[in-house]
Amino acid sequence: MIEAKFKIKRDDFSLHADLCIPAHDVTAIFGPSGCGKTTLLRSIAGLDQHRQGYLKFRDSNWQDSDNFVPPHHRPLGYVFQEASLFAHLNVRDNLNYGFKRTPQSAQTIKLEQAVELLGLEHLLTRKPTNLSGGERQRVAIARALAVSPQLLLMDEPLTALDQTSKQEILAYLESLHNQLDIPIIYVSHSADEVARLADHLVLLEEGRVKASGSIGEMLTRLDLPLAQGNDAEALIEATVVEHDEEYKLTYMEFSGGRFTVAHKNLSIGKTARLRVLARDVSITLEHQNDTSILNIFPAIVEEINEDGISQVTVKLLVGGVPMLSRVTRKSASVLGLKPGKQVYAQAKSVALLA
Amino acid sequence: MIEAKFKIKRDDFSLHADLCIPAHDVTAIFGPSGCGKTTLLRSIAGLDQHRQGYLKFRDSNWQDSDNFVPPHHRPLGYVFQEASLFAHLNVRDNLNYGFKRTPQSAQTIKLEQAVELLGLEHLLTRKPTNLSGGERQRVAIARALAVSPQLLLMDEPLTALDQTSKQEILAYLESLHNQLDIPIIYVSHSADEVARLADHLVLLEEGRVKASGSIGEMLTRLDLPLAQGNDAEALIEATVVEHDEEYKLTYMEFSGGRFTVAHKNLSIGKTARLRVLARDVSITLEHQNDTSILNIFPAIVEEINEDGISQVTVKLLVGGVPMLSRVTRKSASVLGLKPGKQVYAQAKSVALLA
Amino acid sequence: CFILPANSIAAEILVAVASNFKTAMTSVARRFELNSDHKVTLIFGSTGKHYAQIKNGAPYDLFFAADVYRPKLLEEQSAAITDSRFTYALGKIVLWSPRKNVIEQDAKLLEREAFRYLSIANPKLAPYGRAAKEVLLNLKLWNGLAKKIVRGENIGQTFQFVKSGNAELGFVAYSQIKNPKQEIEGSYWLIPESLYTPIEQQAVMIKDTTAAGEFIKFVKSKAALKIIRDYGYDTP
Amino acid sequence: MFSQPDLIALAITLKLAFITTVILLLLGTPFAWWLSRTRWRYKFILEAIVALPLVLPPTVLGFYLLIMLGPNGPVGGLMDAIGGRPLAFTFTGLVIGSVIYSMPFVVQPLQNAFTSIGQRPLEVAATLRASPLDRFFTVTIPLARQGFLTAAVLGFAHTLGEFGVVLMIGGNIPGETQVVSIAIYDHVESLEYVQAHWLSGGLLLLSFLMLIAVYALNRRFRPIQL
Amino acid sequence: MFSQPDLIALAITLKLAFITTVILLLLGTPFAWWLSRTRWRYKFILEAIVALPLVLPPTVLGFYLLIMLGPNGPVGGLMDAIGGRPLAFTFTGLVIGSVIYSMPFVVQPLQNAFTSIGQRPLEVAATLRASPLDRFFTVTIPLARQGFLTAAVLGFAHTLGEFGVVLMIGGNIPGETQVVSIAIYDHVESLEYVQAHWLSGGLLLLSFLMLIAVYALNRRFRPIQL
Ligand SMILES: Nc1ncnc2c1ncn2[C@@H]1O[C@H](COP(=O)(O)OP(=O)(O)OP(=O)(O)O)[C@@H](O)[C@H]1O
Ligand SMILES: Nc1ncnc2c1ncn2[C@@H]1O[C@H](COP(=O)(O)OP(=O)(O)OP(=O)(O)O)[C@@H](O)[C@H]1O
Ligand SMILES: [Mg+2]
Ligand SMILES: [Mg+2]
Repeated sequence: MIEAKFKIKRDDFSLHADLCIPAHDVTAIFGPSGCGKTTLLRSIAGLDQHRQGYLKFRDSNWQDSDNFVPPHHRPLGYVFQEASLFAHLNVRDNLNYGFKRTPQSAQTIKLEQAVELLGLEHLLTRKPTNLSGGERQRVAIARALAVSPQLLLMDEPLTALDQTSKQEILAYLESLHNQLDIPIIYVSHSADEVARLADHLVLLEEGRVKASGSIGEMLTRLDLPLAQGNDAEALIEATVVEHDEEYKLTYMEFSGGRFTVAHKNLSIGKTARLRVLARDVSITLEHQNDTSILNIFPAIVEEINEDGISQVTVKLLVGGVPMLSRVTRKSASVLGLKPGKQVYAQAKSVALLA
Repeated sequence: MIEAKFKIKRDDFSLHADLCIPAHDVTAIFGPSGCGKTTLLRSIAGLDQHRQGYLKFRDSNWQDSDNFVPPHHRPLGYVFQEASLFAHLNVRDNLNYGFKRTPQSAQTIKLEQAVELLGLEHLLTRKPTNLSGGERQRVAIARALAVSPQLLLMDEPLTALDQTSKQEILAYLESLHNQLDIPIIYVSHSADEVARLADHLVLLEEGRVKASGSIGEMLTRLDLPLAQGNDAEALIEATVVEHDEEYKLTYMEFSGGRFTVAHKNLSIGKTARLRVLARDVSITLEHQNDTSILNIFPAIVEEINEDGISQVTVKLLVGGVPMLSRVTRKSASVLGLKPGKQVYAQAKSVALLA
Repeated sequence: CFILPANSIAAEILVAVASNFKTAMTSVARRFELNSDHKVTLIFGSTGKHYAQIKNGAPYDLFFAADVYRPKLLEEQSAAITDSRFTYALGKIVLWSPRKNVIEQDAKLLEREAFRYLSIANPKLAPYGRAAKEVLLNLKLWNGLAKKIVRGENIGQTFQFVKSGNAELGFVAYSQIKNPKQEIEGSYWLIPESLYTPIEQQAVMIKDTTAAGEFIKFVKSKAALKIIRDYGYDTP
Repeated sequence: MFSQPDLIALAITLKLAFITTVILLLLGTPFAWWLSRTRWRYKFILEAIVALPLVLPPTVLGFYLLIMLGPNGPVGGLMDAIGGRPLAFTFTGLVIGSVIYSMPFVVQPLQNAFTSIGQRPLEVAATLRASPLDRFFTVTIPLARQGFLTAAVLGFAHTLGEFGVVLMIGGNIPGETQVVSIAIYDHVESLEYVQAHWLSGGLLLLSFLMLIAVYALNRRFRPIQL
Repeated sequence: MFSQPDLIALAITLKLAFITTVILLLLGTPFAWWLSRTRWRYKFILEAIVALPLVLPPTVLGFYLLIMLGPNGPVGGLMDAIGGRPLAFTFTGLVIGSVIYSMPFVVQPLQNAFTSIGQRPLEVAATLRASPLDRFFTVTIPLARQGFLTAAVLGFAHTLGEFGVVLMIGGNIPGETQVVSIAIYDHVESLEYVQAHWLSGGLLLLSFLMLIAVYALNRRFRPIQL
């Protein structure tokens, strides 16, 4: 567990964070601009010292009323919101700065691998001023990884990157997280990134924790802003049961049925996370054929949230697992949707997050 | 027209830009990290002076072999990739810096309005160091707008902002663009933002213009990376024909049929842009009923691009208008899709961009 | 001013004076001004500096040097009025310590070398230094004491070395310890004139003005000579 | 306590230090700016030359200035030719000497301050319609405030205490070129220790109060953090 | 051309300037660092005090140092009490005097350089496992390079030309405390202008070459742009 309690007062802002997050998960911090995400990360890193706080990482007390572990003794890696590279060092020396200071026995992350995966090989001798925005950001990520942290704090680390790089880096981070059991606290405004990476989600609002919980639960809670609007989504854990080598598909089962998704090289029996966007889920009364949609499940309407003027979010239970669907109010009315009604959920596209 | 020709050589990078973009449009510059987007914007602003170049903005020559209009005489606004606020001035004075230097007769943008729409009222007396990342970015946008530019250059201006703010700011920019006829050159990695805002798209790759054209055309060209991958989409111009006040819906017609979209307050007869994501479009052989999907159109398969291992992108013509659909290879095969085949396109969700 | 002497209008003269002669000259000038309508402005400094300045156009009317050499040089170079040179004072040196009962009336103390530092003025620059060196040479102590000698750039600094206690004793100008209004501090040995050639301080006229001439006349007067002697100098 | 000439010397000194500082800032600012921006290969030669006046003992520097400014020197000759008054032994001469001698204390801190601002704020200002001069006054100068403060303080204080150069080319003429440093020196030389202490103490106190005022004022504007 | 004593004086001068600069940097760096980071309300008082030695004419400052170092002064008394050798007229004494006199030229540029670095690079370094001392050496010092250069150049050059203080507390002992500035001064005073010219010229040339070397070397590391 990572337990954090901070009270920070500024002129017109105060942070009252009281958090308890799993020590082996990726935790996403989500919230509007200026809600205190950076402030929270800084406090966890120990950069804002003279503040009332309590912080425990796994078994170690990092901060309480009479104890303060200074930042350089906390085994963490921090990717700042701005790249903040050392202006006097070239890229290689920036990367080596922390690497050299990490005892060999503690080196779990291979610097060369990070450099390769972040596409930095050809930049190693450049000075930071001669890099593009995205290049700087990638160097900053590699630099934080080079200390082989036991906790990774990332403040909007991928904002300046294109989709392809983003996906690659996310995959790399995920593999690091899985292989090395490094918890990550990840600030992001991108629902994509959060869904992809996070197990746990903390919702901040004006310096207070509005909600905190596992990602699956948080995403489908109709009372939270996440389940409202166009980016609402559900995450469903499912087990790999079969691969279709011809069409390059993978079949995955969960309590509500069987998903067909794009092929991923996962061994049979493994569980992985599927992302189903609410706006990708349509509702029919009958099971339909001759459609390109492959993922069709019988479902029960659990709750309907009239959060938009023309659209509603429908929470469905598919074999007991929550799934969201966003349809027009007209459709909801035409189809006569109401809690308890039996329908079919058609998921147009499903992303396998692994 | 904005005509730009630049030749810039650096140690391991060279920009050979030869561009001609409409002077009344929003042009998006798209391309991977390090491809030269910022360099291009800087050259247009005249910040990198001693370079071989030619630049014409509407009727004025900004740069040629024997003429160089210095940046401060170019009527443009520039939002830098990093906020770059003046550290010695508070927010208000940052905003006023350019405002004061704009003759009253040239002031077309209301500073108070910008401040309000960007949510900066409560920050006016703060120093930039006491702002959060997103707050800084918003100030930078307002500051660039405060000079009432005739050309707006924006280098990834919304990266540090949450979805809600992003949408609001995009709407504001759009209204400025429409009302004041300010062309915008907009660098972004976000397909969302580009689709929302851009009329014209320039694709950069390693310092060269790979393609340039109207957004509708560019998005559905299967030979470009945009139509590949999960974010492929089509933009369709349609005309408002009716509003449904009860269900808060708007009906819009185009040559291929009638779209039902969430209600927007647009007058009948007005045209607007609809965004249809490829992954939201499913294909059926028969017209289906009892579905929550409202937008169903007869279509002809034009081309199939096998760009993924398990998925394919299908280019459909709906009344002659291109629309993309992304389906599994299995579905394509089961449904027997091939060029020329008559099918039905079901668009699960359609966004009205206005 | 009520009545002006027929032959002179009130004028101001600039007089460059060697620093060591400051107190005496101030007194002399003040007395002169009492009896005259002229105003005397005194400019103190090292003789070497004054020489360089005069050579480069300094607006001084009179130059009271600390030695004979520089006035003579100016005269030879026609930078001063020919034949205006005269000796206005003869300096005397003393071996001095600010503490009582330290200095004896002979050279025994110097011979015993029972001190860490002996302060003298730089023999190369200051006539008092030259005199001190002569004394030590005559006493055959110069070489033996070489390591113990600290040198002030001028006689004022030499005095400060001793006065501040950093050097226990030193050869200073008699005029520095003798003041008509005060008793002499500490103990001293007035060096016999047989041990050094007298320190002749000469003055020269740079600009031949009436006022300057009147001032020179006054300096040579009995009243002025008395003042000069009161401050520890001999007069010619 | 303070004699009339001492007070006059103090007034002259303050006037000299003030004028010198103003001139130093006026000359040093564009020069330091140029040094901080130029890509000229050989600018390091100029940087070295700026520091050179420091290397000579002030009196010796003063001696050479005296020769230059004197009627037989190049500058003096020039002044003569154009019918001007020679500069040695005048207040103007003092100002010239002090300016030359204190130049490095002004140029170097300013150059550092300008360099550390970087290009970006000026680029931003350019896109906000500010002309180069406008940028310089509204961006460069405020951002280099700390450097200006250091330059002004070092320049002013150094001129207050300046002595050798002034003694040489000023000629120590009361009411015209006798500054307080020389007055103190004279007191010390002529063993008027009490006056020397008073004058030194007064000068120190006055300077201390001025410096305190300057730094306290500076503190009110919070330092710019990066 | 150069007499034996002149050459010895030159050697002593270089030694003095070198040692003084090193000591100034060693003392000035932590002090300037502290000044740049502390939030102490009254630090402006200290900032003012640092600049004060400049205000007094060097000879007068030397005069007070002489009194302080003398057996009746506080420092001299202390030295006496602990059985040490008095410091006046020794090389050590010269070093002390020069250090005090040149302190502002070192502290101020360093303080400015440290201030303009800001907190961020140090915070980053902390998250990369660097201890405070480590950070100071590997981040602060390299980023403040320009400030160190200025501090060292001003400190060194000023000590070379320093004269008044050294004259006062040095006692002009050949081979021990006679530095080249005094030697030149002596030549000028005793009208040995030719030797004065040679020695001044030599000192200037030597300093010029050293400064050129320093600045050229500095140029090789490109200035850090922000
Ligand atoms: N000052 C510089 N000196 C040398 N090379 C530079 C400099 N600035 C940028 N580059 C290089 O030029 C190329 C283009 O840089 P530019 O900043 O235009 O990229 P970009 O398209 O804006 O990338 P990003 O999306 O990461 O911001 C990159 O390869 C970069 O490394
Ligand atoms: N140094 C500071 N002094 C005073 N207030 C500050 C300071 N830094 C940030 N703030 C304020 O504290 C609040 C929280 O800032 P923080 O940087 O933690 O926000 P954030 O959630 O990271 O926002 P963003 O997504 O925009 O980066 C904001 O209202 C901000 O204006
Ligand atoms: Mg933040
Ligand atoms: Mg860029």
